[in-house]
Amino acid sequence: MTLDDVLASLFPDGHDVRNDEGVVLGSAVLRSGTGMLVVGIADRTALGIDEAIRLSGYVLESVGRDTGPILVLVDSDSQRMSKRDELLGLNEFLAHLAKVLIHADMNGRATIGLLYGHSAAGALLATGLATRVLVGLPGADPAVMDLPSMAKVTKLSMEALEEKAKSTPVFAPGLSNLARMGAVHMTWSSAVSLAGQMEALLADMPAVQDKRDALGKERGGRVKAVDIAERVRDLALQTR
Amino acid sequence: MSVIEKTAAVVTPSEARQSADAAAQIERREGAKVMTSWQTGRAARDARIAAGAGLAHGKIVEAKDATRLLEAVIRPGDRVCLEGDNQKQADLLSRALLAVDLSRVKDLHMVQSGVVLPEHLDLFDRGVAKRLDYAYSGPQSARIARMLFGGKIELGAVHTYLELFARYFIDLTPHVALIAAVSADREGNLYTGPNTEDTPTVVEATAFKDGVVIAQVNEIVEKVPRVDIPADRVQFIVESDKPFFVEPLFTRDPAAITEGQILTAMLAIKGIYAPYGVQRLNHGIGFSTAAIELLLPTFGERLGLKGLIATHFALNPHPALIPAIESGWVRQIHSFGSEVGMDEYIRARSDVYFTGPDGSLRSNRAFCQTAGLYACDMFIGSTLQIDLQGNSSTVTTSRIAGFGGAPNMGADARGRRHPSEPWLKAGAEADPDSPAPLRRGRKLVVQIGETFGDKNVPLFVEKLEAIELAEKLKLELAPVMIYGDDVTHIVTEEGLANLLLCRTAQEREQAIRGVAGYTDVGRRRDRNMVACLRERGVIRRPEDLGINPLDADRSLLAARSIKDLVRWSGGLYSPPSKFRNW
Amino acid sequence: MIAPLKDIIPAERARSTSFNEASARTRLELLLDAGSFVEFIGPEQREVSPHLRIFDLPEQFDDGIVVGHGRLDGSPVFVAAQEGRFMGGAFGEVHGAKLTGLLRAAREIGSIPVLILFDTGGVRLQEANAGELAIAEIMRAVMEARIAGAKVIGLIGGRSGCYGGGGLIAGCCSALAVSEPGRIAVSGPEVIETNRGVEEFDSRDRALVWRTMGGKHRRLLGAADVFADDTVQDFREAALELLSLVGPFGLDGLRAEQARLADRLRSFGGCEDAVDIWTAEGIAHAERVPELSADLFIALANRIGRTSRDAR
Amino acid sequence: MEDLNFQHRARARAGGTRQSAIVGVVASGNLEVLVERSLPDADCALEIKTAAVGFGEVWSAVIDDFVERYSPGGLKFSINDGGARPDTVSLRLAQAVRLIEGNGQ
Repeated sequence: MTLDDVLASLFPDGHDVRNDEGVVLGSAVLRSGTGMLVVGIADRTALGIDEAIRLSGYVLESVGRDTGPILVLVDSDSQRMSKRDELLGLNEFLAHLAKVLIHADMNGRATIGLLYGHSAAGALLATGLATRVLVGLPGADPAVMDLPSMAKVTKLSMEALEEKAKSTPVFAPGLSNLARMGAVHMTWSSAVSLAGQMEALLADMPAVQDKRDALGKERGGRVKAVDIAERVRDLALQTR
Repeated sequence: MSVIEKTAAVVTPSEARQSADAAAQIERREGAKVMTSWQTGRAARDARIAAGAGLAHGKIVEAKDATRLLEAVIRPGDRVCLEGDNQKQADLLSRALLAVDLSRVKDLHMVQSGVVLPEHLDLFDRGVAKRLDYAYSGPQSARIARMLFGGKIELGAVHTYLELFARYFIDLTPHVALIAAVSADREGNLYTGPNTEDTPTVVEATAFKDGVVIAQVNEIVEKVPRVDIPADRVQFIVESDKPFFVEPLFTRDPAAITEGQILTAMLAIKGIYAPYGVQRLNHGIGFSTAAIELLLPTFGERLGLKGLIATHFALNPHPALIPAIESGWVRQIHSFGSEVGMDEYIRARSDVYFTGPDGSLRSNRAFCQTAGLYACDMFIGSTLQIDLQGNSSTVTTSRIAGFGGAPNMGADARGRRHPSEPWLKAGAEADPDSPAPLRRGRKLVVQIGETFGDKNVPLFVEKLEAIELAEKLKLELAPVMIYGDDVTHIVTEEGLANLLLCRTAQEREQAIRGVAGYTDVGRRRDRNMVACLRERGVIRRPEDLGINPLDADRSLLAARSIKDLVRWSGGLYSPPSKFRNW
Repeated sequence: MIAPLKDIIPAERARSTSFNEASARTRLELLLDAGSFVEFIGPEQREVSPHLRIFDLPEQFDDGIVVGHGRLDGSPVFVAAQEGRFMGGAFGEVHGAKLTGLLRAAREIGSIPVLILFDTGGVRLQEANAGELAIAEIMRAVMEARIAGAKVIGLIGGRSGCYGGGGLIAGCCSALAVSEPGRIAVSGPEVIETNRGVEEFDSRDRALVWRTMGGKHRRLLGAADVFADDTVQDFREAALELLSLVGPFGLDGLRAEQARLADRLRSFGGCEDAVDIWTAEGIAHAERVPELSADLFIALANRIGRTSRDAR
Repeated sequence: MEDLNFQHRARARAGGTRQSAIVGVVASGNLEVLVERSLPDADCALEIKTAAVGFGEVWSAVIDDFVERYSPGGLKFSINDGGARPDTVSLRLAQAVRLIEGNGQ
């Protein structure tokens, strides 16, 4: 789906969301009357310092003014891989965006990520993975690491990697793999109205607590993470 | 006897072939008295200079005209020395030579110490050059092997530096030398700076035997800081748009030194430097010798060896030696070349280094090689393969790195006549029965290394790959770096073998196996014989020397990073970017 | 026989041990009060990565991270140290989960700070999805811990630097200490070179790499508030200093960070190189900054360097 | 990867009281050795997972010498190896014994 398709399906009554060179900012009202802040990165745009600061600023400005949930739309490239971005501290800009989203979520502004296109690496961490619920749309193609790059580093052939990818979701690109990890909570259908699916999600929003590791275990993608984290937590709590 | 036969007798066949105009220089009178000219070479040289003069203002030729200059001056079949030292490269001139019109310049015979730049081999691919005599080919060792196998290069011989320099004066005298200098004045006086290296030798052989010297310089100045090469030996100057390339070949990052290398270094210091009292020496460029340099101010100091060992070196300005210099260990160093980033340090430590009136280092490869051969009591260095006789080689079937200077450093000089304590002691160990006044001393030639190298490749082998290579290339000599009969000691992490004390070939073999660790060679040792050699002190284990291998810790290194070296130098050492982590 | 070589007392060892060169375990041993460190899920538990065997790669018993608790000047701290030599210190499923669990405990307790000794290239390629998600969970857990009142301090001076998602986690911390060899960035030098060409970024030009991503630049920019000389003792002192400086986290801090970063972008967005930034900051002979000794640099940074205090 | 296992009888029990220790790191040319005091006093066992396939004989020789020299009775060694050279293996084994025999470090 294109950004316009997604917005039209989510907000059939119209919206005030603009795409300015890949930076998506605006707001809309759901049929239920719930107002949503909408931010995002579109057109497979790389997420650099210039984009990140606009997104975080937009969310911060809404704090205190708005109360509704925040929708983060994601169709990005990776983080922008340039000298300028790193020189000026891209890690801080991306972390800041993630922090703003996490802070909002923990202060009554439920965050929902909607991954409808591509995303990768640092860009995904600062956007979709920094929301409480990450939703995938059919056709989304996230790739933490693309297979040709992996083939280069691991010195394995593409065929060998594709063969291995059949037995584990742990490294290969794709929405279903991220879903099995617990990163993508649910995949919506593009055949029915996104608005309805959004209303249903908001009506039954999971708790603030990060349960992605439990989800990953449940789905068989990350069998150890939740247990290890729990064990460390328990041991640490005993030192109190 | 005909005139032509007589000419051929004076001139070598190859010279007769290439100097077509030489024949014209010979005056002939049909049926009358025959007059032979004895100055054909000078006339030919004058003709070459005249041909190039049209492109020059005075001696100065613009960089864009460099190829035309070479086309004018060089003749097909000429012997050309394209200055490629192991550090400094006449890179502008090598590119210019590569671009020549093949109808004017071809089939050259390259006589140069270093085959280092890709262009040096491109010359052969293109047909500009045909025959090669050289000494060192570090970075091009794999490609040169392929080209030799492919018949692209007609190989004269692989030499040591000193050997090739010697042949410049006997049978490999260049017709044209293409050299690199830091600066020139308008007269043509050259400043070759810290990386003087081979230049004086190349120019000496070329300029005084009717050759033409062309120099690329980084800049043309009113007055050079010092005259390394007088103007009357230089015919053409080309100003380069960027400084000549210099490889930082002697910088070893202390951060990469392993515990195993530290252990071997401790064994060498306590087991060889100390008992022989080695003061005058040369170090190879490996990490084990870098470890030795960095252990002198710590481990060496604790052993009370300061002033007693490692005081005089034939050595490039190794950054790893800075802590020992700063701690007062080192009195004097003469250098083959320089090292990138060491200029200011050297300038500030002229008590230690050889410097010119301008304050900068003056290196000279030929003199330093001679110093290493005759005035040093020890060479210690690493190698890639050692066989059961102690022969060593850095050649593998896919790589021919050449010899460089190690064989001269690592050889007993049969012409040596002056005594010294280590030399006499080693001689006595090798030959206890001869009367002392008639007994030759021995230079200590030490091979140091870990039993397994990179990727678990064993240091010790039953048969050197160099022999296989010689068979494949139909060479009369296998490229052996250091012959076994010159090697006196082998040091590995397992221990130290003193081959001077071996009396039979069998003892020698077992002494080598006895320090070969878990390599196939080491595991096939005769355990009883090795135990017996250990009792005799031929083999010494770390515990025999009072060294606990668990003490071989990186905290022993006087510097553990390049940054530490900078600190030791008081900020005078300025390492090249590739070695920095700041 | 020579004298035993290791007869040095612990504090002296911490002062003479390079943080950059030390292993994760040595860093913790010397950073904390002597003998106070207790590890959670230590190597003897053999909780290795379940994924490396798919690639026929060797495992490490602690999966490249050591977590536990100890004391710093008598006060309890949670600690996590990455081992930068094992798979570049990269985040995998188990590696990440250990840190997540530690941070979740810190959130529940609220008063015990967490020290993270970063040494990482980012996501572990062979378990990229698990590693990426682990980083997302850690970022979330850092923020939850901070909101609950726990301070989370990052110490950066390892050989693998603090790259990829590690850079983002560092950006989430309450404060950072960095040494000269420490590097903080998202994309690695080779990645930038591959994507933008060697003309924009020559990854082998290490001076360029360090002045773009290295500790001194990060300190001057205010990304890190304390510059430590490269010894474990200096990092110990830096950690203590930061623990005393850091205030509570809140919306104001985020707003201040927004202003801080926007100002940085405005002030230096047109700079081509770190030297231009340093010059714009009023540093005379800015090109000499990389050569400055730790003492001189700290004096300079205290005078001219920016801060992210109460703005992160 | 290749798994290798060795069982030895040791002359004597290893000194000290510490229950476990770890040295080294898994990296190219390096290894980690986890040593635990978990066997009868006269026994010694080594479990190795190595990235360098086909070096069983070398391992065997290294371990024979190690057991002979250090008599690590009662100790179990678990090794993850990134293709270390035999001399590095010997060193790490010796370091592991020193650490478990010492009183902490």
